Amino acid sequence: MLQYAAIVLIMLGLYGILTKRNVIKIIVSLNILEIGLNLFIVSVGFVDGGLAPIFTSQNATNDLNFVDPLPQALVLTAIVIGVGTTALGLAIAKTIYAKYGTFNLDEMGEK
Amino acid sequence: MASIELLLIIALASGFLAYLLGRVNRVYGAIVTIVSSMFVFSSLAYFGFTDSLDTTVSILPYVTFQVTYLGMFFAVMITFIYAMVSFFNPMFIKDYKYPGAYSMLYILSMAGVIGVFFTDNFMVMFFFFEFIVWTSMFLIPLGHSRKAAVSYYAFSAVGSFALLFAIFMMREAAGSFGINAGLAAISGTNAIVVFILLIVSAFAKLGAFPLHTWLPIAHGNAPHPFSPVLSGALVKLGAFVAVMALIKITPNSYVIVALDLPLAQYLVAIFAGLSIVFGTLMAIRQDDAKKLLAYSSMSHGGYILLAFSLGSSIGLSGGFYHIVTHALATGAAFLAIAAVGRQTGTTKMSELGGVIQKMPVTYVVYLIAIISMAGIPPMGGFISKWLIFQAVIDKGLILLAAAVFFGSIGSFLYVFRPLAALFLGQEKPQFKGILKEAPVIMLIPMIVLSGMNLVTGIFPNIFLQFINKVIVELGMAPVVLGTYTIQGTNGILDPLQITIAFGIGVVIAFIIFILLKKSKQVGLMDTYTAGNFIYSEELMHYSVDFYAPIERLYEKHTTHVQDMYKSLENKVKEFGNVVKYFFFTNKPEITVFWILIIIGALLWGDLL
Amino acid sequence: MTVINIIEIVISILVILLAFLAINSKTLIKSVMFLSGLSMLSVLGFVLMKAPDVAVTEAVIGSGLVTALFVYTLLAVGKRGKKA
Amino acid sequence: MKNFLALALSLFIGFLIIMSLRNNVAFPEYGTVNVASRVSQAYLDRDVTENPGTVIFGESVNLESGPANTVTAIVADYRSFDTLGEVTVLFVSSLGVALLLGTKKQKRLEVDFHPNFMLRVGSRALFGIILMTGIYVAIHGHLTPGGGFPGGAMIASSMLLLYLANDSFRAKIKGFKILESAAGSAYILIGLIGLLVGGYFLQNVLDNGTLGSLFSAGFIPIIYVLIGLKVGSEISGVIDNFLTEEGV
Amino acid sequence: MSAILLIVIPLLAAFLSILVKKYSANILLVVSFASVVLLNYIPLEVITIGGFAAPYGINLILDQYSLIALYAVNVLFFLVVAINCAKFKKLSSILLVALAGLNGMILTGDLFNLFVFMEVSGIAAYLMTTTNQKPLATFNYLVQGTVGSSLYLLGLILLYAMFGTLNMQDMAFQISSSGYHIAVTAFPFLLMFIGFGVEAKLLPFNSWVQGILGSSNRLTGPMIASVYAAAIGFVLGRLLTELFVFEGTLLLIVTAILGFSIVAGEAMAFGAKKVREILLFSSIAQAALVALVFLSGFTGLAALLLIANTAGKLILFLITNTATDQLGNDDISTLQGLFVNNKVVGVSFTVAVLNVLGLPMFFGFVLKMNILLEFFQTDHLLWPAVILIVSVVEGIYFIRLLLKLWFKESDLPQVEFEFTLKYVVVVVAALLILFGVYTAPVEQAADDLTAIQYIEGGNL
Repeated sequence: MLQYAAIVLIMLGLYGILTKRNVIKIIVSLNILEIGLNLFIVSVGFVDGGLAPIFTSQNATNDLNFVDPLPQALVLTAIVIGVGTTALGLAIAKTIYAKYGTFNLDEMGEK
Repeated sequence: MASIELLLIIALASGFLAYLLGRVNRVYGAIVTIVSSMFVFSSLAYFGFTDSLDTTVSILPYVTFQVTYLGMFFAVMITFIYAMVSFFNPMFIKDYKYPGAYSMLYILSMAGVIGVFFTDNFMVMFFFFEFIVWTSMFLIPLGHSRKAAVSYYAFSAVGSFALLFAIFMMREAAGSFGINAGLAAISGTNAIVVFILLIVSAFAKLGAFPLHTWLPIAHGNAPHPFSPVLSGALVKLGAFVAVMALIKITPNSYVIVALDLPLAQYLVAIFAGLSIVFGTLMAIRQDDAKKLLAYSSMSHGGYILLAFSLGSSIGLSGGFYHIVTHALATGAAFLAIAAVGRQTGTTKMSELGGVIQKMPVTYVVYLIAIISMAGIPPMGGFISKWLIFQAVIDKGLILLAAAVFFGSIGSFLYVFRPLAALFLGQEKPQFKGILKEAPVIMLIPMIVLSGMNLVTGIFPNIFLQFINKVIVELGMAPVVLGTYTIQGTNGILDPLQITIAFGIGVVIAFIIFILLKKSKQVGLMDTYTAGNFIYSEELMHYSVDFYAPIERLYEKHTTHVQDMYKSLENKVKEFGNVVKYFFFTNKPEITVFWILIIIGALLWGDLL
Repeated sequence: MTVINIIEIVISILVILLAFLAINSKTLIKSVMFLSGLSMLSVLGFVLMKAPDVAVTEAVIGSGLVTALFVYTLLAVGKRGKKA
Repeated sequence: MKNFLALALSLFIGFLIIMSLRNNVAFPEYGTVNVASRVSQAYLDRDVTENPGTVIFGESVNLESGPANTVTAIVADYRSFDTLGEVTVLFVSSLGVALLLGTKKQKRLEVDFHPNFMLRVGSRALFGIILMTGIYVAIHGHLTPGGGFPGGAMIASSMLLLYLANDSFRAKIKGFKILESAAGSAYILIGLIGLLVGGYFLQNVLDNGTLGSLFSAGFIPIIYVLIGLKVGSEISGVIDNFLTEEGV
Repeated sequence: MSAILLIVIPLLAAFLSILVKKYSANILLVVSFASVVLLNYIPLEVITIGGFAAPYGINLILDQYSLIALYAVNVLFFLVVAINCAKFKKLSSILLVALAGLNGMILTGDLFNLFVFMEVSGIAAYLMTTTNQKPLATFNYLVQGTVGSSLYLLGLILLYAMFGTLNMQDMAFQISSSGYHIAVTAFPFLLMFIGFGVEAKLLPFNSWVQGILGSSNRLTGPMIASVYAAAIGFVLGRLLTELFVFEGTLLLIVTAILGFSIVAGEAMAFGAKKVREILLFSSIAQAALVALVFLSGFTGLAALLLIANTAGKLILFLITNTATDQLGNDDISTLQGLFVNNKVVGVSFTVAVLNVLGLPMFFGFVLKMNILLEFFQTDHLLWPAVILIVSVVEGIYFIRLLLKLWFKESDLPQVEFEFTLKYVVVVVAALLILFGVYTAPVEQAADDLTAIQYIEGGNL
């Protein structure tokens, strides 16, 4: 179920970029897309009844049914990269605002 | 023995030498063009006709050579034109924006000619073919118009790429780029495609209908000394391609029994006929003498194509001979006009008149050239046209014969016009006193070419014997030649007799002219009109709109083909703009939208 | 249908709802708040899918930091907007 | 209307994607993944370069990768190169934010919000706690969930609190820069040590100790602390850039 | 010497350069030159990182193909930097990161690692384009780039879910040995292709190009159109030859996209009135052509074509953007007559154009002929026809442009080209002629590249 929700999130993110004319809204949509993507990636490694992939004193051996750790590692990377792009996007949004006085793409008179 | 490779390398090297010397003094560069082209022409001609051209290759990679009569025919003739025209270069070089580049490109394009005609490899041939295109392309804008170069390139590119496609198809059939192997190997449907492609290429190069629109633009606007090269020499590359297509490839097309002619050839012949008619009609309308000659080139290109398409020995030899005579005639005519253009600064007929007073030699050269072009004895043009008539009538192509006759009469009409408008008539006041005969260096090639025009008309067999070798090489029976006579299909032509008869006629006319001379030379102002004396040198003599009534018949229909290309160009532009509108805005949504659509298309296709 | 499944379904629906609201809300600040909420919910999702590392990271970075950056952008701009 | 059509289109494509994934025989259904068929199993078993037998928490000694947290083992050991790239992304984006927003600014952003007494005192108190938590998370990344990135982000949050607590506070950006540069360089140097000593870039050449103990993963805690410091200083720099503006 | 240094040294230099801002430009210059030098000393090998062999760890693959790619990218990068580093001091660290990212992208044999490096170089590119002073275009680029790389990641994850590996070669092996119908990978492959398509300027996904390149300056124009295009092209080529298997609907869609890109790109360039627009639209068509040649399996030729095109674009964009920076806009009418007083630059520009057109004596001709030959030999008659027809269109607008730039009577634009720039463009142009005349090494290289057995990357 969460997997499907993730795909819907991705599509909603694309829908946001497709329809919104506001710079901030577009960045929000990008974030939604990324969250959806992250959820999807993690969901790809999920095993029913699996354990979090950390050896502890309770879950002490590798014979146990762990979930796939690799997608989680990838998501960690993806999240950080997402933050990088978001921060950059917002910085650009600020310069756009400084130049045009608005966030709305339709109100900017650029050719 | 002379190595072709060595010649090619010398030509290339002298090109760069010309550039360097041209940097020092622009005239030096132009002189290099004379030396180099004369050298190349004379060694080609000398060693070629003594059968001692060496084809070994030791330095150039991939290049291989062979000597064929066909190739030598074209190469010698074209380099001859190059050599003749090069005498004009020193006098014109100072007008060019980039003189060094002019000299270099002039020689390089000639080097390309050697490469095209002496190779046995299609790829090498194409290489030099394109090489000629881009070197000559940069020569044209040194004249009047940049647009001319663009349109020249566009049509040349169509021609080259059609040729290239055909080359690759033949390579697939033969397994190698060998010219003979390729032409022999092609068969079936592929042969039809290759045939069409080669014909398109030939049409584009020759400027035959409907791929002719570049001719007047390019010839009309090229630098004065380069127009004769274009029209007399480079255009003939198309004839070379046409020979390959029409003679060497026999597409399996339906043969029209009544005419004993395959449909493919017949279609080419029809287009050739259209070129003759159209070129003639358009030439009649032109005001610029160079454009006029350009359209006449188109019409003569039609003659050549028509001759080749008939597939008979007489036709072939007529076509080949017409290549020679037309090159000589158009070269001389263009040079004469170039001389006028240099001395007066214009080639527009409406702005000129009475040049004969100051440039009599140029006038005679032009006169001889137009007589040849119009196909009147005793010039070469008469012989070649006679051969072509023979071939056409032999096949019983009535309509085409009509076109040929029309072209012949028409060409008399149009070449007479510049004669009257440029040379005869009233001298224009603005040129009075400053107009002089062209310098000697320019007269030399003009006189040589005129002499050749006469020689081709009087002793055609010198040339036809060589052409017979070419024809035999192409696998046809040679034309029967006497010492001075040519055996046609329904008659024997004796050019010498004709010349003698003609000469006698001229002599008689001259005697009458001298004896019965009643008129005396009067000054321009020494007359009166409507009872008044004339005080100013206004234009009294109008020789511009000769054929206005004829022109009026078709003046609305002269631009259809140009319009077609123009609208094609606009369609491409429109398409580009539509795409731009749909895909390029400064908004990310476009990309996302198309991504969604494409994903949808894939998944939809997979689900169904 | 276990409890986990029901929680999953609820989270899924909520996540989609929040995403829709974040995209379509009238004011930007609301949009950012919905995004933050969406991020928090996704943390829950990560936990359910046994990805504690991701959950921690998303909670701190995705939900906390990104929201802060959005808010500061809007703050800086809102002030200027008043001035103008 | 356009809005609705776009929504319908994207949801429809989403539906298509879901359907095609359901129909896809190769794509495992949610929750039925066979981890053993993937490379991940080797990370869990720690048997990429050697065969340690059964991995047991608190007993296995000197495994090829020491962290008890397998995700950390992947992030900082098996696929440490990715993490280097990830650090670089953050580095370059913080540089970019500084480039875009921090050209010639001197002062804090003026907002209609002033911290009251509670906030001031509370933030200062929390600052220390959060900073400590962040460092703890970073250091224990190989044992517990978390690690360098959330740890660094927590460090940055503690700085953020300072900004909130005092509306004229400016952190020492230059210090951040040095920290950032040093941490990044140190990360690469560790990698190069691996190259020189072990023959592979980023190879873990220290002993790994017992699975589950604090000093058990060779370079990994060090790397995670470095990442924590780097991320912390970078994000603090970004926050500073967002919270300041041109002016005196 | 290990290829890892090509990534690590620029990265280390980037981290250190923020401390010594004063010398950052010099560091950049030295490091980018060092990379070029270093390339001569690294052996061909598969580099395992962290001691974990592929597919478990990340590996870098340095074979003939990536070596050529690295040469192209590093040399082009160095040239661009050498001309610009003094003027764009502020970007030094970012450029260093970009170099590391591009090298990493080319070298890596791991699909996720590729994503990371794609983002590294992508973000560096977004930042570079902020110097165009068109934040909106940069924003557009950023959004599209992010969407593209997200889609790439999604496709990658789908593949991982199916085949359980991230290593490129292992993935290809798993796919071919899995026995599944090829249709299962169609969707992920399409997603990855789209992800790269955004960066590689393939048509429906590239609306950022006009904003970025259409207003580019001397750094960003050559950088994006030449250096980045080369790197992305090479990576896309590797994916197309080594991993992607396009069949059925997917093949149809991809070829339709590429064909449309070629035709529409040339048509748009034909209608364009600004010099940079002509260049950027033609580079769209060229990028698609390169991808098409890769897709058809002529790896070596495609690689060389990519080099020829990007080297040409380097010259074109450098000259155009230098002139535009000084004259204020890039309408053809403004730049008309540019070369009358700048003949050296003009000749180089002309050589680059003729090279792109594939006229004889130039590198492009050899490649074009060989590509057409390959198409004919595999019985694809459609593509040569398309290529030749668009070549006519391409020729017309380029020749028109050239003549405008060469001929003008009076009122000539005054543009100063400094010595470094002249030197660079002349050298590159000379190389284009050299390889057009001396074709033996080119054909040898093409054969080598097509025939190479990729070094065994994994232990599976």
